[in-house]
Amino acid sequence: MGVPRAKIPWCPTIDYEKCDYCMECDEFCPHGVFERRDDEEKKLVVAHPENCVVFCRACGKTCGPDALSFPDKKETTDLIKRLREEGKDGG
Amino acid sequence: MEMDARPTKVGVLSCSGESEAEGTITRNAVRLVMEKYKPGLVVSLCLPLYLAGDGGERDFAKKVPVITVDGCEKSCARLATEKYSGEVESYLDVRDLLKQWDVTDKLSRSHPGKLEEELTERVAQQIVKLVDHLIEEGKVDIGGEG
Amino acid sequence: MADNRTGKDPVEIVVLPCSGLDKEAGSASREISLLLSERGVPVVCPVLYQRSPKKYEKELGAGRLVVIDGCKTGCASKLAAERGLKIARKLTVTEAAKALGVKAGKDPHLTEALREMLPSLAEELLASEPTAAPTVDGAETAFSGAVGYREFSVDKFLFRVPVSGFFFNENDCWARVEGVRARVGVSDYVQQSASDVIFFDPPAIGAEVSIFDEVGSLETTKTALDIISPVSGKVTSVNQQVVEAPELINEDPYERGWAVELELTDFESDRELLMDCPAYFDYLKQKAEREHDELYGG
Amino acid sequence: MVEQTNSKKVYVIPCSGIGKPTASVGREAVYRVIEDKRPECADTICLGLLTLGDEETAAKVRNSDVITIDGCAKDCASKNVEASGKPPIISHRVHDYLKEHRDLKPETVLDIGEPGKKLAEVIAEDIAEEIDQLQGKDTDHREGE
Repeated sequence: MGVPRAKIPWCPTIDYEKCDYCMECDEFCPHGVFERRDDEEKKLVVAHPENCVVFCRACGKTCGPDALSFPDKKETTDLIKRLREEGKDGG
Repeated sequence: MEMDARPTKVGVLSCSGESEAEGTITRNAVRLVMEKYKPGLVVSLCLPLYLAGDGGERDFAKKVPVITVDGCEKSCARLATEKYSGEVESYLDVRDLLKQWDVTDKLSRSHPGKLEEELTERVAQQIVKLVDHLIEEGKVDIGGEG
Repeated sequence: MADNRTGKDPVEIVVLPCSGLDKEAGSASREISLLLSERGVPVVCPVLYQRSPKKYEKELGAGRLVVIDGCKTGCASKLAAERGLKIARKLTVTEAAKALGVKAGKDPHLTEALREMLPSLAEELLASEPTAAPTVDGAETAFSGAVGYREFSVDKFLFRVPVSGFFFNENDCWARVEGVRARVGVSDYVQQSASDVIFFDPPAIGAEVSIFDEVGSLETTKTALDIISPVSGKVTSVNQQVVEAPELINEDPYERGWAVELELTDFESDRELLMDCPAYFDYLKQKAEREHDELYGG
Repeated sequence: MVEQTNSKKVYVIPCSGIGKPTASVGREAVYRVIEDKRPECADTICLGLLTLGDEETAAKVRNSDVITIDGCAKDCASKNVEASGKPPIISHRVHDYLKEHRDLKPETVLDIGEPGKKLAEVIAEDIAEEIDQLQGKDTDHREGE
């Protein structure tokens, strides 16, 4: 969208109070956003947020305990538009 | 079968074999190779889709080396490939293999048990051998895929 | 209500106005429906319709529904949506007035500036063909132009992308734009990687959507996914054929398999965040080559 | 009381898909019909053989009633049967059953799992009844035998 992906804060956030490590989201996501840490306290982490497709929330739908949340779409769109403006003037 | 850029995939076409027990073994063996032994390298093709499909199967089969695995002497997979796509690199006939392995028990097409699973595994190994042979002959480039 | 039906043969539409009594736009909505009734158009009283829907069954069944909302709250279109009515044409008085440089007032008094534009608005509703696909078979002149395609293949999978007229977001959803309207659907890549669609849960008609909001969701034999709208607008209709036979999305993802139609509200700025056909073709080619294992899910 | 039944065999043909679990369900349903439910009057053929134009197989299809069950919208089974000379008398799609039983999604190609097996059972029951109707057998009477 004309803005480097790294500048767009879009990825799932895991609520570890709710998450029961069913790993449905990791099995679902074809872009490898999640990574499993079997030996650590948090068994699942968002290791590659940059792989997450902006505005996609599909993994959230697979989450039974509803432990995945995302940034607000409207705010993200406005941020992208602002970054594009800056990109044009800052040039 | 020389090609401009070396292909990075091998097409494996199994017969559909719905009416024969060897068909079930053939289909499962090809699926096993694709999912477990050579993921990303072996692409399974589907015979009736040759006709009913949008041409994607036929065009693909022309661009890559194809191995056919048939369940019986009718050799549908091999004949179809020769008819619709072109030369077959190598082929297997599972009924023939079972004879070589002196398998005489009655096999089930619908409820594959321990014996059928064992035979599926052995057929899968045979397919892997043929694929490795293609790699050794340099007919397929697995450099990129890894 | 004047009963002198004019000589003009009654145009087969039926009008459902909002009955807003608090603002000028509501009064204008009522006034337009009176003008239409003088031309033989049956008018559905929204309050009576709420209490006894049976009363208007005949009219609503016969004509194509025209909804007049005074303002963006859209009570009339919400009522129609709740009753599952198919809206053929919609007018929002505050929007129409704004387009003509008039600002509708805060109190119900009808100013001269607004009153004098009402006949032309009524005329427009009578004359123009419906904005949305009026019937199930979608015999709709818009969006019926032939679509040319470019193709590329990855392994045995063939991917098609239209040559022009479509805009895409990175979620592989498209918007086909014609004038102030757009149809939204999913690309050939989605229907191949998600596999066969077995359910399409449509959005509510009349729903306000901004770019990247969800407009309905799909369930396939493999997964479930949302249709992420590449454009902002208001949902004017939903493809009933796809609701009944979702596999249409697999068979013809860009044309007969369209999912939702919207009346655009902000396309100029939406456009900046979208890819046109050539850009999406390149984007998809890289994506398909990178993620083709996903196509083999079993 | 012997009924006048048309005892000709009915061929029940699944698609040969090996890429989709729904195709495996179609096959499972066909095996349940021709091995468990109506073994004496139903059988199947290899779709590949038919696709290749094998005369013996084509003759079987032409001279009997055929029911197909396809695993996806490409409809390879019904298309290939039709291409051999006579369209199937009844054609099913696993999807239509999935729409009625949203919870019975098959798991994988190699193992459709419990939900897949239940779905295959539902399809097999329907096809068994259709065979009885095609053969002029009154299903209630048939259960009573």
